[in-house]
Amino acid sequence: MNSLVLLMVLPLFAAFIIPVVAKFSSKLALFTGPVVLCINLLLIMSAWVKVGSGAHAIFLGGFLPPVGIVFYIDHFSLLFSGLIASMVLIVWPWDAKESRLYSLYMLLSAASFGLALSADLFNLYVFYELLAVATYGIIAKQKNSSATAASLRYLFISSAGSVMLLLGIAIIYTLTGTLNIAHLATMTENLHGFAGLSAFALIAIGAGVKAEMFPVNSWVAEVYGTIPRQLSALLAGLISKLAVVLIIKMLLMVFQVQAAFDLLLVVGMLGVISGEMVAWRAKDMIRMLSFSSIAHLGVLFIALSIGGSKGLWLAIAIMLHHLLVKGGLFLMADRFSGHFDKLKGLAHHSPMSAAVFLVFILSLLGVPPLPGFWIKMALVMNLAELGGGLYYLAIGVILLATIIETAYMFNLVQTMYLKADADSTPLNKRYSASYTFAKLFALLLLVSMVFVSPISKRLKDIANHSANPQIYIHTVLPARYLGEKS
Amino acid sequence: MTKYSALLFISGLVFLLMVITGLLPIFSDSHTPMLVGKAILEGAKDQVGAANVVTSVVLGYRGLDTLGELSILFAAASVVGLVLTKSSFNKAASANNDKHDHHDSGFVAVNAIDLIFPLLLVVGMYIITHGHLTPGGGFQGGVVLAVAFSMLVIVRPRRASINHGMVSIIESFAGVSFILIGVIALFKGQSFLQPLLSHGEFGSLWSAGTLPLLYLAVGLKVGAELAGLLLALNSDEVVD
Amino acid sequence: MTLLDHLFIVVFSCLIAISVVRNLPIVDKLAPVLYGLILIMLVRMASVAYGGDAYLSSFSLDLLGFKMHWQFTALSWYFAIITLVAALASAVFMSGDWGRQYREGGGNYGMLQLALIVNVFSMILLLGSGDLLSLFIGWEFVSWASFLMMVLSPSKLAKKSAVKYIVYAMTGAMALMVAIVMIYAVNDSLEFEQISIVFAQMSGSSQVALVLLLFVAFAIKMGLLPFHLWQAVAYAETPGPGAAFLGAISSRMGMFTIVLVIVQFIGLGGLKSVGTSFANMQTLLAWVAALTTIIPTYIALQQHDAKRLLAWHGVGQGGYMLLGIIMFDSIGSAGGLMHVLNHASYQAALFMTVVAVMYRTGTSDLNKLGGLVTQMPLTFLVMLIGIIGLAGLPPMNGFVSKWLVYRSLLVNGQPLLFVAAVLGTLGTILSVYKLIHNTFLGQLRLEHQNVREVPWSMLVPMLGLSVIVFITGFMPGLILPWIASVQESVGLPVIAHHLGGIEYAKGGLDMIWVSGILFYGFGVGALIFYFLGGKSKRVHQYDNYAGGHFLTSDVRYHYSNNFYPGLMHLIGTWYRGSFQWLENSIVSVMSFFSVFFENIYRAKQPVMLLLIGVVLALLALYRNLGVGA
Amino acid sequence: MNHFFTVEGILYFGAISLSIIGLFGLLVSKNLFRLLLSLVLFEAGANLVLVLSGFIRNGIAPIFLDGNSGAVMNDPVPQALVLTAIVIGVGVQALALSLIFRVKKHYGSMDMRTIRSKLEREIAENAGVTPPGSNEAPAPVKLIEGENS
Repeated sequence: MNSLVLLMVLPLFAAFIIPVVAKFSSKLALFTGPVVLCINLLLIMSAWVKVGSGAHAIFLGGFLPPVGIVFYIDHFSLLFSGLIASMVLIVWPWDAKESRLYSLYMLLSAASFGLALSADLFNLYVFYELLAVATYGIIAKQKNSSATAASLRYLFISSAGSVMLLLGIAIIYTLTGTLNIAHLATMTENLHGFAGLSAFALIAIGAGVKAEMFPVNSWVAEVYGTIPRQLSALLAGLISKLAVVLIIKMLLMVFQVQAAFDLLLVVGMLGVISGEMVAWRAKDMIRMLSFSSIAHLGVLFIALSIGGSKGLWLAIAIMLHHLLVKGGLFLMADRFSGHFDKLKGLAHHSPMSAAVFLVFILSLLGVPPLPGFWIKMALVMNLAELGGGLYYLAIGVILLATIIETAYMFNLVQTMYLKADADSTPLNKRYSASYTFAKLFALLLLVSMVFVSPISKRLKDIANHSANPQIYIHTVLPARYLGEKS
Repeated sequence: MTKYSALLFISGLVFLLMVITGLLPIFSDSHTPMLVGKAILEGAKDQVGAANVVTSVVLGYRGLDTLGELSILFAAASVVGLVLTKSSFNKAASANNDKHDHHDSGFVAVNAIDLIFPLLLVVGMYIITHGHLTPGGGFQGGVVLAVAFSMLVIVRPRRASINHGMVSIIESFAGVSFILIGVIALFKGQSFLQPLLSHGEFGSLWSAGTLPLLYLAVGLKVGAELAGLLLALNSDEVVD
Repeated sequence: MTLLDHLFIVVFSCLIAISVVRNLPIVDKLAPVLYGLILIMLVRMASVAYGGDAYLSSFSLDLLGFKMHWQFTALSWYFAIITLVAALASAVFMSGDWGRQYREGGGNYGMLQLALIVNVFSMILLLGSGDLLSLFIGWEFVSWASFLMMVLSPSKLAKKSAVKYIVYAMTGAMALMVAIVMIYAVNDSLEFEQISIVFAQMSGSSQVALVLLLFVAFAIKMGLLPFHLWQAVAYAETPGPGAAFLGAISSRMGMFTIVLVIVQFIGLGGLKSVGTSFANMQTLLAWVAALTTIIPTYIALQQHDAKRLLAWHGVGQGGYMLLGIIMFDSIGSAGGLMHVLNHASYQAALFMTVVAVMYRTGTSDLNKLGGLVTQMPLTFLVMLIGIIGLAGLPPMNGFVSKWLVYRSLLVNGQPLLFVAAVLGTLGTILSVYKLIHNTFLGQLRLEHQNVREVPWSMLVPMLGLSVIVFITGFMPGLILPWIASVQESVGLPVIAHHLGGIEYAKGGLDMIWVSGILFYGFGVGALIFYFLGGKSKRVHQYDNYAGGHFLTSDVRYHYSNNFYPGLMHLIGTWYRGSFQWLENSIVSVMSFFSVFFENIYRAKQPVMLLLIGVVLALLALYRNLGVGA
Repeated sequence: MNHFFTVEGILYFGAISLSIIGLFGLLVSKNLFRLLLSLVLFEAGANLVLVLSGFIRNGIAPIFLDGNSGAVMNDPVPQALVLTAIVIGVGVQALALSLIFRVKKHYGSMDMRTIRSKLEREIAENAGVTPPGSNEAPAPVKLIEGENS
């Protein structure tokens, strides 16, 4: 099991050697990354079987917690690792020339794996920063200079967020003297005061920059508007979720308190409303998708605010669904984008793209029997069971958002089905792998529609297991520290 | 307007941070709980064997963080290299701009640097190799190394004598060796980045197992990255 | 495997079959056969409409801990049989010549067939729902199925109105979802019975909220005031037989759910307990219904497009249905329920006549038609029967249901509502006269000289429907047993009926007598006319004069433009798009907030947002937790 | 509140002040380079707060030397963390600097506001829509243009 650390180490290794390899053969450098990711996928699969319903901790450097850094491996982290590997493979820059870009992608995946696996607060921060730097780089490397400017503006807000995150970590360390999340989980009473929760708020909002959390998400439209669509798919589909994973780890293990839930609930609701409202006024595809992405991340925060395993399974379901749908939509946008008026006649031009597009947005809207419906249903029902004014308000917000979303999404759809006129240039004719992947995503969505029940059961199992601090503590901490608690 | 609202919210933040600080145990007890710190101070001698406990933490207990930060440096250097390569600018414009003749600095500077350069190298290497014994280590030493090389470039901008290829090979090599040292433990059935080799005599240069080797890798890597960074930023000045 | 399972399997197989062959010529023959097959399946289940037990499906689903099952009660059966007859008629109508013309005009005929079967499938699914979740799913299916049918028309207006419809429909669906959530949150159960159990436990304000949410959801589908704006345009723009089908039955799914949920499980007592004694929920709903009969009817009067005129009437007639059912007595509810069938039959027939006219002349603009009676006599006959039904005059079926509703209103001591209902009928009579006059009567246009009667594939369903309109008007006892079973199954007082009509202590109705006397009167009149020296002379339509001048064929003498100018002038001030204004103002408010958020996202210095976010979050925590904690 | 006038209090006050100065700079500066410097200050302050968590009055550096076996040592962990954080900060700053170079080259300006509006315009052009402008009135948007009824 210790070899699972290779998930993170192999891409890092590849990132370091790619510049050297490229000096000899650029082809080899190009293929190093995908090969590593495929190996990782194999590793993840074998680990998935081996972990079974249990959990496993890797003590890096052989130091027992809480002094050393720990990787915590269970189905939740493995699920995310699998998503990372596949998603990076999908958006791998096959047509890029610079080998350093491959390195950046490898660093990005290494950081992502680290974020998924690590169980140490500061280590998470390091990986978060690595992820951030790699992201800035990949964004800035695009051909147009506006991407650089967008990247710079993103960098400022994101770095300021990271500083907040660091402040939060500092407060937590000062309060408890430890950074191991499992160890923190045994000392929750220290952290549930104002100081501890402030630390959580700082962490949540700091990491929220990447997670497209309201109000620190003004970068979204700028960045997604300037970078290639595949990259948007990666950022919106995956990177935002990884920042959420960081928040989830803190929330589930340490901050299971109403104040933390309320915080997430409020930012979630504001995100949903603001995102949908702005998307409603958008006139072009990318802007619309960007803000709709913000809104759906908002839904994710609302789900998290349910707390416990229920909140987690809903959150995982929403993340997977959003990854497929928003990732798919951004990949689709590679094929057609621009002002809505230019999309006239698209459906006649390419009925298949219109159909795929429809599948995505119908699921996004939560139309039965697509998976989106079940997720929305389960979310709303769970919110209702909790009761309380804010939760009812959240239900209203989610459902209102659905209506707004219907309005703007179907305004676009009806444009697509109109007759083409002179200035409509709907389709980007060149072959693109993105479209193939988008179709694949749509297919996955449809397949998962059939298996809603088993999938949700599986996710519930994963969540039950991962959201249980006792399992986490007992897997990670040596018995000595457990004794302290009782 | 921005200024006033900024002032308003910042004063709010100051107040809140003050309140939070007041709640920290450092003001109620004598100091922080220091749970991990104590455990490390007690165990570092036997587990890692470096006299400098901070080094034990940096390379031993939290070696992965160090690997991560090296990667960040690497990433930053890569990005700077990517963004500031000459290909990303209009070559014609840069050719026109080249008339600002960046000539060498004066006699004093040039000769002083020539004199100091070997010294800086030695100091840098010393700091790196004694990182596990005294304050200092790979980062600090690496910075000194980088400074040494970049000073050469600064005083003689036209004869930028640092080879890009060399820098990238060094940084790759250093990074790879850091990882390899970690992975060897993995192959021996232990955990990634587990300290290997015997601890040696406590307090001597040859102690603390693989830590000095790791620090050497770190130092080379930091030196190469920083030098590369400065070089790239500097070369842009030339292009501009 | 129960009969209901068989029904579902058959409907689903039909869906698959049509979706496979939809672009082949065979679909023309196959589709009517398949609808006939489904109809036979329904007839096999007819025992439920004569007091038999409800059919339960042996299928059930347990997804995410929510259990779903399906059942078929007398109510479901009643609506299903209407649906299938309408679908069968539309399918026959669109197969053959109409379909050929549609295809040649660039329409996607295969999609239209598919849309029809999808609609039927989703309606059967909704009608068969056995709990709140399956109800919701069926509900969404129906909404999206109608959307599918509406967007098929290539016109831009059709697409826009379809989007408008789907926004309204989603609003309704979300209101329904909130209502379901409110019910679920109490006992963690989604069974229908929970509605009444939970309703009884709720506080007053929650009761108001629940009833309003349910009502909003259903009212949007049904096009009741103030949610009526979407319907007429959307239906009118739907391609031909699709409009007939949707106009006939689609929005009646709202009626079905009102009966199923509000009438059956909340009931009169529930509605009356909400609100004050002065104005309870029943009063509110009754007045919504009354206004719905009036306002859309007078909007219909203003239309100069035949399809739109009919579609607006479709909105208005929904008011009668609700008005009847909301009285909760035997005759009122019977009238309301019966009006569903009656309305479906004549509305489908009327839409088909208009489509037939369009098929021959290419327009449904009432200002561009006229005098077609000589060219299309059978179509004229169908429209005549249809408008008599729509206006609620004997001997057609519309009279029966409206009579029941009027009688119920009077018996229940609601003179104001009665006046409102009569006012609605008045508007209906005026506007259907406009319809038939401008289409068939008066002067034939030059360009329509060569128009012929439509082919039989279109005439047969039209004539079939008009036969239904007449027969069920002449002998309402044919369907009154169904109504009685429905009343029994939803817990309403049961109507006493016989073949000719109803027996009622305060005055029954026997349509056989009424019609008999009517025909007798006609007969006597004809006898007097023909035998006592009545002479008629056939003249050409253009053999005419006005103001002492003979007219040539290119001079229009019959009023089609600006029909009823005085009346229009009178009512114009009363209704000037105030609901449109309401809708627009909602959009404006949304725009306001949208621009507000847009400006937040355009922040010059995003770090400011970070700071504000952090400070507000910490402040909230500080206020919540305090320093002592 | 008198514990603020201890060594720890003064140190914390200094660290927080440093961050606040940086943050204020981030908010009000227009020049990109000043923004970057403000970020550096902000980070420095946060790093100080972090390293202060290991502060023990009269504690010594956590290095085992001959003769200091009895003394209380400071917590080594925050020091290691801060080392990492500083290096991370350096990386990010270098990266930002290179981006600033390129942005300056492209837009010919170091003013954040100018760059923002130019960026906005470019994005709008790329997407083929009219750029959002703060001085233009919000255009009346109709949900769906319905007919007048």
